[in-house]
Amino acid sequence: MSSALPTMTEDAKLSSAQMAWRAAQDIRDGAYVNLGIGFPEMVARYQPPGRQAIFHTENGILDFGDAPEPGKEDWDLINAGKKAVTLKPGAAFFHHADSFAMVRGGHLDVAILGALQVSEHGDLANWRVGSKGVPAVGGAMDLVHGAKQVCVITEHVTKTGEPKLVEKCTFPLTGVACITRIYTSFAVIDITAGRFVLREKLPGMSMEQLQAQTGAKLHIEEPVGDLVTPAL
Amino acid sequence: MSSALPTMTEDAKLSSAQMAWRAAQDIRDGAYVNLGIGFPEMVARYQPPGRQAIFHTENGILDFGDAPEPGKEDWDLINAGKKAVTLKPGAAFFHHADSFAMVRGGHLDVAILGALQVSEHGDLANWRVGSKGVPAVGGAMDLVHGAKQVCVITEHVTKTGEPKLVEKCTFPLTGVACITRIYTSFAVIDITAGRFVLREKLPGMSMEQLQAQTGAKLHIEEPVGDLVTPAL
Amino acid sequence: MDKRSANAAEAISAIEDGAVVMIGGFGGSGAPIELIHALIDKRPRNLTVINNNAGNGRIGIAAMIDAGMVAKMICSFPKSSDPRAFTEKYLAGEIALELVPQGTLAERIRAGGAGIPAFYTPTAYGTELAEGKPIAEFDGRPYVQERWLKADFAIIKADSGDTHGNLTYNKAARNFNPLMCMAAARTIVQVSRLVEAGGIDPEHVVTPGIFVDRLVQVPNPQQEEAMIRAGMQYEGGIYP
Amino acid sequence: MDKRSANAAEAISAIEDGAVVMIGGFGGSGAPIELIHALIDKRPRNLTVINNNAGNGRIGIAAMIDAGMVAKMICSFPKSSDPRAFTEKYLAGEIALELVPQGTLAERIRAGGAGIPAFYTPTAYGTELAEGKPIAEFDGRPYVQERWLKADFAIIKADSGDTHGNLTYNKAARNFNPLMCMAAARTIVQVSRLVEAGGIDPEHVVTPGIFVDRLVQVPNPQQEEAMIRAGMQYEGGIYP
Repeated sequence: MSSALPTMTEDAKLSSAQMAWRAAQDIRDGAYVNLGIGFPEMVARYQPPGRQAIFHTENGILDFGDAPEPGKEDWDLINAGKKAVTLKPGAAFFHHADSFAMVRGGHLDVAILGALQVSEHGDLANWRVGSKGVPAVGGAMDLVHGAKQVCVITEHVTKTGEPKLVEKCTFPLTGVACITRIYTSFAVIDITAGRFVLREKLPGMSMEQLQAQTGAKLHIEEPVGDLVTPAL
Repeated sequence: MSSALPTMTEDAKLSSAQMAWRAAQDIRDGAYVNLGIGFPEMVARYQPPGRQAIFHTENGILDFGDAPEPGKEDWDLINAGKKAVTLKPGAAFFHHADSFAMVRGGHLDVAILGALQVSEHGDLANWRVGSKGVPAVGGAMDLVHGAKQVCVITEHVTKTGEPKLVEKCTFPLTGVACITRIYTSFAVIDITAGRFVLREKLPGMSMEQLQAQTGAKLHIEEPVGDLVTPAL
Repeated sequence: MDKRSANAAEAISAIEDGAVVMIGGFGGSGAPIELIHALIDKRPRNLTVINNNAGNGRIGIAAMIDAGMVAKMICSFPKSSDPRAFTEKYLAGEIALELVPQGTLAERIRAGGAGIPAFYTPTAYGTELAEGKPIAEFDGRPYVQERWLKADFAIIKADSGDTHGNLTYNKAARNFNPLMCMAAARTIVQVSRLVEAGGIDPEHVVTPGIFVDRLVQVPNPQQEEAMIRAGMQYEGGIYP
Repeated sequence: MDKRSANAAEAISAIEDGAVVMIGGFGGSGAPIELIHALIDKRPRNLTVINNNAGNGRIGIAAMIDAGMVAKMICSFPKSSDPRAFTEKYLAGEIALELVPQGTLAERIRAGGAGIPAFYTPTAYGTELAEGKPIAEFDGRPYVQERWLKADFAIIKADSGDTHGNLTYNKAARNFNPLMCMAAARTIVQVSRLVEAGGIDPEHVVTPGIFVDRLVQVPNPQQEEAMIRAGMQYEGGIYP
């Protein structure tokens, strides 16, 4: 959209940790949660005091915990990102078919994934930029189906300033009409009836500035909250 | 077929135990075997010395053994016929979906079932006589698919002398083209290419007598053996 | 995270008229007798019950049927040593029956839990139990299309359970219980031993807690087959 | 009943050119390194390999690819910390790839083991990975039809095994191993501890012996991730 508006300064967006913090605030105590490999994994660090989510990993663990101390890794105790983890009391092991039964069968409360693009219809593209190189999909196409809520956590725009929230994804799709909430570096946005509905935005950012960096129309249904996080 | 031939005397057929003995001779050491509820269960008693089959029961046990002493029953340790059993070393428990994965997935070497009728095409009817009363099927329709060999063990004729081996079943079917071998009170018969092929018969019974009590043509491909068993 | 209920009555309190309820057990093993009897005390009606069988004697599912709570049974083998309760109602046309081959029943329940809306099986091809179902050929062999089975509630008997809902079972009492835990919107479990989280080895968990919503400890549970053999009957929570 | 093989070379001896081989493991956990390296020593060619990944570094499946044994990979994630072996051959058009979403891969293997020739899943609907596959609607939602996956052989890593083939696994090294045991015509397993029948509690068996054909004890098995981090490479059975 318009590029004539003033550019945001580097400070005027959430850090990755702040986005993760914001996403973590919506996870209720006792929720079963799958965090996508990489940046979404940070969400686990910011659970509010008194709440304890149970984390699922595709390769067959429920209720794993933090990384062990360096040098204490057990490489048979890893998550889907192949990182060493630890167990919490109440953990369980299971095979891959049971693990994806949990995913596909609607047993997870929340899945939080990274994104290349999200469309206003809730389509997600997050596995491949184009048709070159070696394709690799992992569990992404399964995770977008089944969890009661499938969220995205992402920079609002690409490094070159292109919108990641778009009318229609141009990258290969991961899933159709699967995303219901997006946590970005600028805003919290729900997807309802094929529309981006703005829930929260950075207080220092105007509606015009936000819309200018968004590839599809932002709708407002109720007063937009301030997206405020601790310094992280 | 003809009823003018001399009637067999009561002695001139195998007892249930003798049929079970004959069926047991074909089970190799280490075979995984499911025995249908009721009369086929007797097969387990007559394994030849030195051979040890592993018995599967639909309700989730591999390698169960004989009934416990009266009064020593554990009613959580039962077979599909709801009879109390014991475990052998090397036994395993599993749930019903895994149990029928073993059945349907072709992992059993042999299933031996009872029959109301078997057709020359290998169709089996063994779950219901007509359309009256309460129907109940259990695992019979699953067991006829998947086992590498599905056999029937049955009286050759009904109590009123009607053939149980027929051109076409008149009772409701359990499965189509699923039976490959039949152990009867008179004979051992294979089903090959939609034909009954006689392998063994009681030595005292003529071909004509046997054919007269069989509802479809018996074929002979190679010399017919004598069906001889111990007194049981 | 603590899924404990104070007692069986509280555990089953959300089950209302018209619910579809999976009940664990096979024959006399694995039936959650105390939860079933608590449900009879509450007496919701017009239930659809999914179980391998259709009750035995005058306890458990048979007592539910006698109490007029069951509109439909989905099962593979509605016969038992004393099937009077179901047989009478069925022959009088007062209870509906969906008869399903046992392995197909197990797989349909597992599919419901695993988010698989339909699958193909060789079972029942060419029989009256496949009538009206789509048929397809794969690699030259015909198969029957079967749909998933789900339920509003599952009521389950386990052996040990921890506060997260992780479960183990006792011998062949495992049977349909782990599958039904997966396939119900809400799964209610009675356990003989309720332990803290961490009290079950993660390698030995049979049902992970994600499939369980509520647990109640019933320390010395009744065993259905033993009750039948003792001639017990349900009379409002008391076993004479 | 004794399924023991004397050594890894004997255990894999039946695997010939052109075989379809499932290999257990996910990333660096659960890979049967010793069996894979014994297979490289035998060097059958034109293999189709089914694994979640496509090898890492210069050991295991990556070493099989380097040895020119693999014609096709069926996997969900052919990337790793050092995916050179697969990447080079793939970009040169010397190895075929069937890319399958991870949950669909698991379910297809399970279906192969369970005698389910096809099933429907929501996964991949509307994406390029569903292109050409039958689509059907159930309860108003679209699903993709997927076929079972079977193999001629599975090579598997377990923790304990008894002479009947009953198996347990170590932590997340369980992953695809129990499914692949079910889906192969012949399943060959390396175990850290081989015990007599009865040495594993029947309640704790993860893979019942019916799914296992051969076992070999490898008392202190290599762990793939640890080998990668140590920079090890396969050189004819010797790890420098």
